[in-house]
Amino acid sequence: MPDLSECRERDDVPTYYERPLLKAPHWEWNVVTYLFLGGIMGGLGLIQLIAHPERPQERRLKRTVRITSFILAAGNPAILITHLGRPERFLNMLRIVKIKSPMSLGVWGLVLYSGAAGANVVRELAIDGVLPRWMRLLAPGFLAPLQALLGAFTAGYTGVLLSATANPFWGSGKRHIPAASVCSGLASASALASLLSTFEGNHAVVHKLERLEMVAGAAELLILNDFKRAAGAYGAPFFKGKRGERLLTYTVVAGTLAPLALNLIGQAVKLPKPIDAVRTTLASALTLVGGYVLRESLIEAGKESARDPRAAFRQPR
Amino acid sequence: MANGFFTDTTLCIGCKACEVACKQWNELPSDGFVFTGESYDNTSELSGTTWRHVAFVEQMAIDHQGELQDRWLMSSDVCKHCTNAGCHEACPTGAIIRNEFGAVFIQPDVCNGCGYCVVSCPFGVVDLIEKFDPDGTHYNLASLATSRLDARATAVQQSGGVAGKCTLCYDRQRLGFVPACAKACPTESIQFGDLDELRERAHARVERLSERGVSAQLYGADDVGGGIGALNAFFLLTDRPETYNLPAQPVLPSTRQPAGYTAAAVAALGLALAGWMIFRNA
Amino acid sequence: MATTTIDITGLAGAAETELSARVGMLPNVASERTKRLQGRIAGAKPVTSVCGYCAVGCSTLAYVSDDGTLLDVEGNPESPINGGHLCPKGSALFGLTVNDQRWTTVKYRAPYADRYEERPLAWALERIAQRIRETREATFVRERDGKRVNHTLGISSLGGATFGVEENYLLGKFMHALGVVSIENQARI
Amino acid sequence: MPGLGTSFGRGGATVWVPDLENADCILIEGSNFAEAHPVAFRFVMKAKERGATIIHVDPRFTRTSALADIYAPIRSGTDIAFLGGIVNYVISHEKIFREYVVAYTNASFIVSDAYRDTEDLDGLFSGYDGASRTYDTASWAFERDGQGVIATDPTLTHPRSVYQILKRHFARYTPEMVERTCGTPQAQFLQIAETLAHNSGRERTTAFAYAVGWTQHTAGVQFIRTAAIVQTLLGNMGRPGGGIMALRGHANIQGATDVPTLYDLLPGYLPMPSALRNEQTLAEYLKLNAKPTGWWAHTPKYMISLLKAFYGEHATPENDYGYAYLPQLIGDHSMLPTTFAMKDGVVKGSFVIGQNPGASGQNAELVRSAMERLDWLVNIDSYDNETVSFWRREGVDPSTIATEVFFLPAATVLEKEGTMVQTSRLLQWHDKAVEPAGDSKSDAWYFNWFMLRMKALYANSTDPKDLPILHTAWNYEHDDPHERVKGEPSVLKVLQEINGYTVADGAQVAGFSDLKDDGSTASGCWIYSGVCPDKATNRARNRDASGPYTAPNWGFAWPANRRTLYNRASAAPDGTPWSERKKYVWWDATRGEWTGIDVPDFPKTKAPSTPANKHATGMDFHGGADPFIMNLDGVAQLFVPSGLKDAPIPAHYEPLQSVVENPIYTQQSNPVLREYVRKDNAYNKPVDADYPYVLTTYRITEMSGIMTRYVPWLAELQPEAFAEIDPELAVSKGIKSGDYVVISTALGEMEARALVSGRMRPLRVNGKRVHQIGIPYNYGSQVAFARGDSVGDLIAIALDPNVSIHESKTLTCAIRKGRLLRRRPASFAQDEM
Repeated sequence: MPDLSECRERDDVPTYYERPLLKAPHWEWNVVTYLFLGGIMGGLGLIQLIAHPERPQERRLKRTVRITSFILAAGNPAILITHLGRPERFLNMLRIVKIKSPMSLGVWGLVLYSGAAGANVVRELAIDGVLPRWMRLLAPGFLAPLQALLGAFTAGYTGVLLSATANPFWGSGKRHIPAASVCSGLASASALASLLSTFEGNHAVVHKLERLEMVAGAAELLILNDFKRAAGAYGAPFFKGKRGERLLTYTVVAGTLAPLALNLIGQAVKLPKPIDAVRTTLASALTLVGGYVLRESLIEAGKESARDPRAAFRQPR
Repeated sequence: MANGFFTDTTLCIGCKACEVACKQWNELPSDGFVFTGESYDNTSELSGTTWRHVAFVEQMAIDHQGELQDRWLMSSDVCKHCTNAGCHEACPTGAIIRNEFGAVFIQPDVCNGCGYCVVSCPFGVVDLIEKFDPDGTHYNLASLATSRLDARATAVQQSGGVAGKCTLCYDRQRLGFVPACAKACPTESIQFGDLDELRERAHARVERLSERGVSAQLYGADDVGGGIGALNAFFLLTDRPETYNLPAQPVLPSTRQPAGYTAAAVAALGLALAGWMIFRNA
Repeated sequence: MATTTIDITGLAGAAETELSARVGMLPNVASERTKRLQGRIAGAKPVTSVCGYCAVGCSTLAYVSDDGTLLDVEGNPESPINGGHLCPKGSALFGLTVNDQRWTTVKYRAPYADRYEERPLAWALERIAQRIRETREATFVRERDGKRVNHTLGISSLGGATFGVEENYLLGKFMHALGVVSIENQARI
Repeated sequence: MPGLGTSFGRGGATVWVPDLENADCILIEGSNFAEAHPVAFRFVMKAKERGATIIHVDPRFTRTSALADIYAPIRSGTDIAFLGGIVNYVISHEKIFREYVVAYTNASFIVSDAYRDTEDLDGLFSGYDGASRTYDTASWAFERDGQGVIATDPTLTHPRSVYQILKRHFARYTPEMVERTCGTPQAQFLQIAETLAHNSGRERTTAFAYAVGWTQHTAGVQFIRTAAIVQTLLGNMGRPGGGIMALRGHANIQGATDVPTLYDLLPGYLPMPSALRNEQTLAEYLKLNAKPTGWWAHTPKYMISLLKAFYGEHATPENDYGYAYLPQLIGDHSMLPTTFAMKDGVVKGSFVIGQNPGASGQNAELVRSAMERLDWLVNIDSYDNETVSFWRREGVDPSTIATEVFFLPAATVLEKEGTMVQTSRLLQWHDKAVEPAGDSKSDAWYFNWFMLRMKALYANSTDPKDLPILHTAWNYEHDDPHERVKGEPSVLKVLQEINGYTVADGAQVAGFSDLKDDGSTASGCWIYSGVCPDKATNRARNRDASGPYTAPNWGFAWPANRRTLYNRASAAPDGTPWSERKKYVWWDATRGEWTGIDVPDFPKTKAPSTPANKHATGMDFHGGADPFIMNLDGVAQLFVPSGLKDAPIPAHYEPLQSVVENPIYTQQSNPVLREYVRKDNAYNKPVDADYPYVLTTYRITEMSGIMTRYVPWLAELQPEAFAEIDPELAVSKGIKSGDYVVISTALGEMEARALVSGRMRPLRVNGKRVHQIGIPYNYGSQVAFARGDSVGDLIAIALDPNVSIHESKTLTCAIRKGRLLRRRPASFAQDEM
């Protein structure tokens, strides 16, 4: 008798010809970018609030951050629109407010965030005299904490958007992905702010931003580490294989540990200004790359996870 | 009133009339011509343009002495029209609604193709209908007298780039007609009707089969767990759900939202405090 | 009943403008198209036909619009044979008739040609008639071995099981009039 | 047709499809019921739900098997051995329905003492002439007394009684022999035999269903004969939930046999006049074909009425009603011999209408290459196909092909009205839904146009050979001016002519009993008479399904709207139902007539007690308890003394191309099968080591042929030709599901995708492991959405001697992994002009 083992079909967990149960996300670079920028916007929202209004350098930071956050908030929908199957129907998102839909809330969060950020920018410009001074009144004081609140939501929702799906990998990170998204968002935002401040020559705030970045980065690492443990087999597409290595290289080592080290050096040693600027630039760029790769890895791992019928048969609670 | 499907796989003869009747009524294109070598199944899965799919599962002993344990299972899959539907909850435009017949319906004129419902379906049902490619062979809508279909602008053609799935023949139900698949099904493996009645019938059927020595189970007639509740399209199976490419433990995605928002909030709060201390400490 | 509350206010249209209908856990707002939605066969005339694929003889209903366009073909629920059901082929009857792959004009291939040409129907029919006559004249045999046969073996006809009884009758009568005996269809059983 | 026809009197399926629901057991063999007739299969499922046992015997485990209670594998082509085993079982275990058998069959008839059985002659019957490979059937006759009355023995003990002959003949068909021949495990065979016997008798009935899995063999007619014997012995014929369901293929295959486009038949199963017999005059024709006893005594009425319908006023008593206008046959003019004639240059012009022999023909390459010799080809169809485009197939040079080719676009069923006859002999009218697309016309339109044009072309001729054209009655002008202006003939008028009318006043006749043999009536097909009993009524268009499940007001079933044939047999000889449970048609003594839920298949007022008059003619010869009115003796024929060319009772022969030697007799294959030994029709050797696997062919649910391959919804379901292979064979050849494989016979090769499946099972036959390969017969090389080679290219033509049906269900083949480079078979490549 010839060997028939390869003809045997019955396995412990039957699958349907190893075909996927779930449909993979149709999400490419544009959604990755959207989520990445969403995180940054969130972080910037926090920074614009906590920067001290009385200290001139921090005032300046506040102004830069507000303008940047508004530009991002205004531009991000455009990126989302490039992803839509029927882009001309973007406004249909504003037809309803669906509390159960992270996507709906997220878009509304983005819209309101743009509004708050916009108002805060108007205020900045009015203070600067670019706009009539009375226009300050368009942005009452509570808009700053509001932008921060909306920012926190925006950063967090990009995580919930993934984790509250049927995707087994994403679902396995129902706490970790949102938390990591917030951390990564703030780290990236701090990095961006450091970068901008360096370019502006506003060096005084850079160390504070770097400290914030270190805290956020460290938190992100801790969360990812715990995520790996908690996700178990569901996490394989993210933590294992080529994608795991990529995550380790770009997000963990290059994107978090390296900036952490560079920032520590910056905190501990007083470097000459040009060299310090290079250090800051490098650390910030690495953090931003790490943040982007994190989002990209999440999306790509989600696609792979969707293709695994066994993971989809028993979806994480 | 809520209507639904009871698909009794013990009556299915695998003819795929449901697939064709569905495509005919809904004017859906073919999904391409691919020989899979996987039993008699060459359409493989539900898609944005295949709203009924018959699975074929061969369970044959290797060295045949013609024993009766040999089985060839066939089962027509479809959108479950869940009590709590992941896609319905996820849809940010309100394109997905629960209609007056209890079905989950995608309004193609509202959908903007964001694809969030696709990842929110625990059963892998919804998918995006890709844009019509006149040069490609992927969709052969062209072979269905395009000009006439163009003139009438059917749901599918206007909907390039939107999500597609079973409508439970909403447009037929409005006329008092049963869905195309249930109507075509020669052996009444697909039964359509009032859900209470169907569930009663299904439970009775399981008992009758058990008297005949056939062990059968219902899938989705009652709460499937995970927050989804009962399915408005449920199934009678004679093997474990995975055999038919159905999840044994589906979970409603939105049940993960509280944990997610909480975790995000805690993280945000923690970092905000840290930031506050960094910036506000002189 | 274990289903969620079905919000049909949107469908009724009354509350559509209200903000409250658009904001909530699961707002359920029907579009204008959805409100108007109904099957394309609404008001169309069903014509009773029979499936042309196999010999089970399923009765079908072909829905036709006022302008004579075929809209849909489905099983006739009144039939004692199919009770409204159809197999996949029967369910595809629409696609057999309405199909841009279908040839609905005369195709003519001249001797030694490597392609078909479009020719008017009238031309083709007349040309065929002349060829039938030529062949019949050339091959008609009145007697063979002292017996009257009155036939031609130079012409043959094949087919019958895919078209109607009356058409078979006409074909048989026509062929017998010509003296054709090589008449066959799929029904060798 | 002759399988059922010689047994029971008519070739049609005896069963009304919905009546299958009433069966207690259904044996499906030679049919893939669920796949080929899914909608009719719903009645099988209903029977199953009511507790019936469903049995499927087939070489492949199919979707039918999946739904059956019992599936038994069988080696393709060995059904006579299997059913013969059942015959042996029911006789040797005394399971026959004795009362039924004694009263309603010829079991008690005594056969001539000149008869010798296969038991005596090792696989041959008496009368065999080896030189001409024919039987002289004289010795198969019944023994008669001095007055010509058949000798009988109602005790069934006379050694030469049909019953005892059957018993001896089938004695060697033991369960061991069945297993050895068919590969069916004995235990399963016995389980089936017991189930059939248990579900037959007074209280219970078993139905059989078959299709072309039984017919397309060199002994195809005898397959059905064996089934007829089983069903007759078990007493299941003519009864509700019983009978033999012949599942026809094409939509109007029954109609195209009743109103035939078949060379050897005239409408209503009247034979076509043949110069091979002495049928030069009408008198000679009627002498040969009108039977002295039974219903066929009416032949003169039907024939003369047909001639009146054909030639109208030109049919007169003086000219034999135009009988001489009918051409005469000089041989077998069926499709396959005609294809050889075409290849040999005899046929010059050809019509091919709604059929695609270029792909679905046997030896399809022969068909395509034969068409190269035609002067002209007319194809009426709706799609491009392998037949019309034969001149541009791969491997040929069009510039060498002189054939003038015309494609005329055909209307589809939705684009015209008319009648089709389904598998239970039910005439159903379809209305016209839409206008034909483009230039498409109905087939009737074309035939009408050509006939009228011929009449015009020959209008001035005085040549006697042209009189048939000029004298053929042809007046089908449409009453609807919209259709008339388009040249559409009235098919209703055609149906009315088929029904028949009184010549004098043109009034419709009410039924075939009104037809006369004096030229005063005309009828185009007597068996349909009654479908249009008056000008205002078209019973084919009846659409009222109310009433009993026999639905008498839905369509019109020939003959005389009977749903179940031979239903007189549903009552005991005394006219009372065999049982209350199986009550169907019975004698109502108070009203003095037969009654029930169907139209009785019996003279309505002939009492059960009416004695047979063995010296009378016509129907008076039969008694009131002789249910098979079409047969000479009024009973079912277990033994067929005349009318069949190969055997009075079936014997198992191997297919012409087999993988084993005949385990039952020394005689390997049907001694009188028809072979065509020529280079372009190469056979494998009878048992050929180079072609070690059984090849069987079939069709699948999702595909028919041209009618489905262009429909994307169907093409995506089964997009490519495939070959089903068992895992053991696949592993030994290194083949995986989805691989390309090449299957070959001595005739040709084809490429297909492998579908490796445990549903295909190796069998142990006569001590040998036998693998079977299955290939669907749905594909062709023409570019369409569904594509692939035609298995027709592997099948050399070999025919059954009775009906010229081809053997395409059992062949032998070889298989290898890989693709086909050269598409044109060697046997043809060297054969070019």
